[in-house]
Amino acid sequence: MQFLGSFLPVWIVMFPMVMTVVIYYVEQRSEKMRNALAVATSVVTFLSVLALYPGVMAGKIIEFELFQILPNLAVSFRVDILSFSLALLSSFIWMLVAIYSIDYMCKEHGCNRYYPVLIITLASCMGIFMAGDLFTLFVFFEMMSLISYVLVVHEETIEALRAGYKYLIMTIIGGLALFFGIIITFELGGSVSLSNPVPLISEPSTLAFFAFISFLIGFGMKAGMFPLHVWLPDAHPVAPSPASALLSGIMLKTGAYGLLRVIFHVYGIEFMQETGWTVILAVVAVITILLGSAVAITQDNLKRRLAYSSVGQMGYILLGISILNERALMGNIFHIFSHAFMKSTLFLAAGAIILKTGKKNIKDLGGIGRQMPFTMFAFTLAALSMIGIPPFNGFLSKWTLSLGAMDAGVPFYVLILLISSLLNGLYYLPIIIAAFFGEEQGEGHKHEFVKINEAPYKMLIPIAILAVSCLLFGLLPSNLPFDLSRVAAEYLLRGGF
Amino acid sequence: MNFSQHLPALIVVVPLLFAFVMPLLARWRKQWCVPVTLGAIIFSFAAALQMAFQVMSTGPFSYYMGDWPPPWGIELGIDYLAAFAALTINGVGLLIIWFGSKDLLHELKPEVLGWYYTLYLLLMASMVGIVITNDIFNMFVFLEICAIASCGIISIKESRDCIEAAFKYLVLSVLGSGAFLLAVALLYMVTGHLNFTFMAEALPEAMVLYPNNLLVAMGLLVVGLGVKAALFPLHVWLPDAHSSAPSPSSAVLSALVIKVYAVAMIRLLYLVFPRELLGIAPVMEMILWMSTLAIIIGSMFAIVQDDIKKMLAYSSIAQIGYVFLGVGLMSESALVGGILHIFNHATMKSMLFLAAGAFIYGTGARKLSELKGIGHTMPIPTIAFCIGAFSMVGIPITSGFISKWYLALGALDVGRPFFTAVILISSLLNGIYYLPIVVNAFFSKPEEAVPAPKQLPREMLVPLALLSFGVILFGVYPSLILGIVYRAAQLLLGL
Amino acid sequence: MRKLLVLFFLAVIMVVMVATVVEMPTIGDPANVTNNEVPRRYVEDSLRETGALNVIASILTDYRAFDTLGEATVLFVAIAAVLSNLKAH
Amino acid sequence: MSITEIVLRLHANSYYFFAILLFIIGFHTMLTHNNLIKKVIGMNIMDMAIFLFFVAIGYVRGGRSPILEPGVNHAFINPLPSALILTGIVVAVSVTAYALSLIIKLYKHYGTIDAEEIMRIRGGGSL
Repeated sequence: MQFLGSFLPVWIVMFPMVMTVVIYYVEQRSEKMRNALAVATSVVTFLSVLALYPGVMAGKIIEFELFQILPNLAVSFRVDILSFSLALLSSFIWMLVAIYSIDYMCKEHGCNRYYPVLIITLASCMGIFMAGDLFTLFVFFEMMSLISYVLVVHEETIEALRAGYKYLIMTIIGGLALFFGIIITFELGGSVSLSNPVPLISEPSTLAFFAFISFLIGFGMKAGMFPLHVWLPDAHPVAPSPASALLSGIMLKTGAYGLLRVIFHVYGIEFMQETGWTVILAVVAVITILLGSAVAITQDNLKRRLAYSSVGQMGYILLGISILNERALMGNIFHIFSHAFMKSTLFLAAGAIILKTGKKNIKDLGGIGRQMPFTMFAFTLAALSMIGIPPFNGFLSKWTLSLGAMDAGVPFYVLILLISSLLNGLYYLPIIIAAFFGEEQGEGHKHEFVKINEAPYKMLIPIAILAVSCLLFGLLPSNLPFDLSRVAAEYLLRGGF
Repeated sequence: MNFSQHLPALIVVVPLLFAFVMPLLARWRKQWCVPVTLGAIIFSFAAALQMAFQVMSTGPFSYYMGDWPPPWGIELGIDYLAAFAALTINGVGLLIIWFGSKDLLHELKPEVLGWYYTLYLLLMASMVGIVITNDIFNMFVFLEICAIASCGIISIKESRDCIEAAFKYLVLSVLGSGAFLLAVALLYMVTGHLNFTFMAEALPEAMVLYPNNLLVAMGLLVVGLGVKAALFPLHVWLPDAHSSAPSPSSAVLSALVIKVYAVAMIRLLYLVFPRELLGIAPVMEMILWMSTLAIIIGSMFAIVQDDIKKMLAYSSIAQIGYVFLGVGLMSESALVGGILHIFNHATMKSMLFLAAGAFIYGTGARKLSELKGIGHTMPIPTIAFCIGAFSMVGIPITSGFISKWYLALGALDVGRPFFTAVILISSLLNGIYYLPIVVNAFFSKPEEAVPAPKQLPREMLVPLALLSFGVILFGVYPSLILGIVYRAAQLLLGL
Repeated sequence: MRKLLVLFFLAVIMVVMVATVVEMPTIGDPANVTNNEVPRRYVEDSLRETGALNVIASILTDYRAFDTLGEATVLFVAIAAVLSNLKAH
Repeated sequence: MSITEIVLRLHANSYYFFAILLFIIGFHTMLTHNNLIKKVIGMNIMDMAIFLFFVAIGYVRGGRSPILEPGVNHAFINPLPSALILTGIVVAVSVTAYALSLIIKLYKHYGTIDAEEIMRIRGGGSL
């Protein structure tokens, strides 16, 4: 049992990988089988992650070294509360997205490429969260980034390819920056393992600073940090909607996760407090928040607006990381949850609209709320949560973040959060108002009876679950994500043990 | 007197002998040419493998040709580096000619096929000779064989570009050999020996008396071998020669021939010249900067190329820069990275050139713009190309990552993070020119309808598959060869 | 311009080489390091060891026969390259 | 070191000096002439210069060519450089032969043996 328990992380990563191959072979024969297998794989992965719950909550840290590539450089796995939280979240949303994809993708070309890629991205994402050392993290990070390229360019249009190219180059830059950081860590610390009892880098030096900047670039690239966010608003809208939901909802978070690991395991909190390097992170985070929110207002393409909103929201998370106290950290991790739920809801709802009406621009969305009341209702819930209106989970995370900022004595951050919420309101509310109360565009629609034209239920259920969780996790004072965030924040501040 | 004792001699002589009979076979038993060539190289490969095991178990050993002890006779010295290089040469060379046995049929006239195998065997033998010999004049002789044979396998193709490229290559090669011979003369003059070991013993004393002589000799050696190894700025011949040649020739030239000169230079600089001399003259520093420029400028030139083979050729200039970067940094990790990159680049670049050859074989397309959508019609070569490209960029779990890791670590070890940054920047540049090809191959549609490509025969698919497997295998499990590379680096550095 | 550059380049080589020549051991001095045990054994023992009166021949064909094999191979490789080149076109 | 000393040294090492001079002449021929055959000639001059240089190393004052006569005791020159250079000459001959065959083919394809012309026809950089 002991062995099985420690083998579980490997299983969680390997199972989807193996299933990718299986799906690849099955899909030549039967599309039904392919869809079923893809969903089954994500469900099994989710359940396997869930099976870690008792051990992890008991404070156990599961470590498993698979094999050594070079001396002191191994592929190893390690699950602590932070890994578990994010893995749980990702596999949950992945599961919903996989279900959603069945109906969404059936009209798309290249499904036989989409599903294996979807599942192997799940595997690499699990790998990132369960990595036991920076090297493994890097391997899976690169794998996820490169493979999700296929998701980005799925449509194979000119814009998709152009956005994909940008994405690819930025990914490589990010990967190389990470490589630089990791190798300096290895040089200074002699190891890159995350289970080191003391932080790997203890002396501030030029090299250590280089490494910090490299990590910031590498992970910040993925997290859409200013000024490295340029790929994000291009890449997310062009992908198929379920893939956008994953890109925005989950994959951005891998960057934040990496930064958390770097700050708390590579440098250690005292080091960060002494050197004050996190100020850099705070500055770019503030810029990211304001810029993302402000630019989102000017966007007319719905998914593009959502993508810019993601940039802004990632800014919150980065800001939360830079504050370095417990409540900020808690709010930050909780915001990872909240944003994942909200943004996935929004993207999936947008996908449903695109699928049923083909409308991609906000100015065409007038009256869509009457056509697709259910979808738009979910969209509204998530958007309100995004703005930070109580009692949604977006409010809870912003509240906790603000408390953290007050604890740290920087009320300025609270102001930023408020401004950004205002901006969020400015770009989400018009959509909602237009959708429910606006006039329908186009000729002949004016006096026609509006036909309810909802997406198939396999798409609605995931949207519903996500939208309800936005409300639920904000409403309940003690819920699973909130508890996990609290425990994880405490755990990180203790130095990760 | 057992058989395996004579392997160091046989590994050179057997391919030579088969090369001598190849023209006869080509005349009377055409169908025997390929199996005989493959057999000879398989023999050499087995011998190299045996030698590598012997070296790893009992340490470096030497073989006296004709039983004359050095300094009178010629000594073959099998140390870690030599065994490693011999293994690389024969292993990769075997796969290349296996691929070539079908590919050459459409690139060459049938009446010169036999000569191609002759030249190829001679090239293999001479390369092995260069890396295992412990005698500087003997090295010169093998350098000349290697030079003529490598020009021969370019000019054998019926195209005026090939003749021109071969001529340019020959002239510069001969210049390089001339410089090498002059250096041999200068060294012989002050040491009285041709054997590496004896020269190394006599040099510290000679250094006091004739420092100019030694510096000039070292400069000539670096320039002479640098021309042949296409070290920037002496690379001018390489792009034409490597891109116009038949694909197997390009593969062997880029993957092996330039590396052999690098190995020769490593052996001379580290084993023969006294370390203090390296202190007087900033030769290593020069090599470092030359390789840095090679890495950056080679990659830059590669970006603007439209011809796939030309792009690969420029990429080789950048990659040989990595090897020399490892040589110049003079730290253990960096040297390990450099030597490892000899092997890794040999596998990936031969794979890339063979994949390019497969594209040309299948569709006749050489331009990058013509390769759109090739991933759907020729999946296996494209996947091989993909893996090669990823390895070039240094994505983990490919072998390119491992050599970059060691090089970067070595640069940090000696406190020069600048060179780590150079490696990373060049990886980015590699990404800029390799990845669009991969992307276009899978996600773009060709502009006009293209006819279905020719089906690749199994003889061409299997080497590609083996090479891609190798790139992944040595990326995941590098300890297979890392042991011998580590020992080679330690021996060279005198640790 | 190019001519001048070439001349300058050659002048640099010339100066460097002359500086080296000045420093080199004198030609024909029996005390030079080259007159060490290597040629001594060739001269003194070649008759006994190889049976050849011409020492150079004994070196070529016996002491350093591997070089001579290489030399023959160079000839052969040149022939192969020339013939393949001439036949291919 | 004074000029006189340098001249004296050069005189003592005149073989080396002239070999180097020959080397430079060969190199110059190679670099400045566009005619490919002249380039090959320059290449040969260079090679010969190196051979001369190498053979001169083996000279021993008062030595005779190393052909033994049983019973007679002479001082001999160092036989090793001579033996090596025999190999070197063969190498140079082979290279020359191959270079000339390439020139024949170049002439056939381009109708000229002028390097600049060939470059112009190809539209590429210079050699």
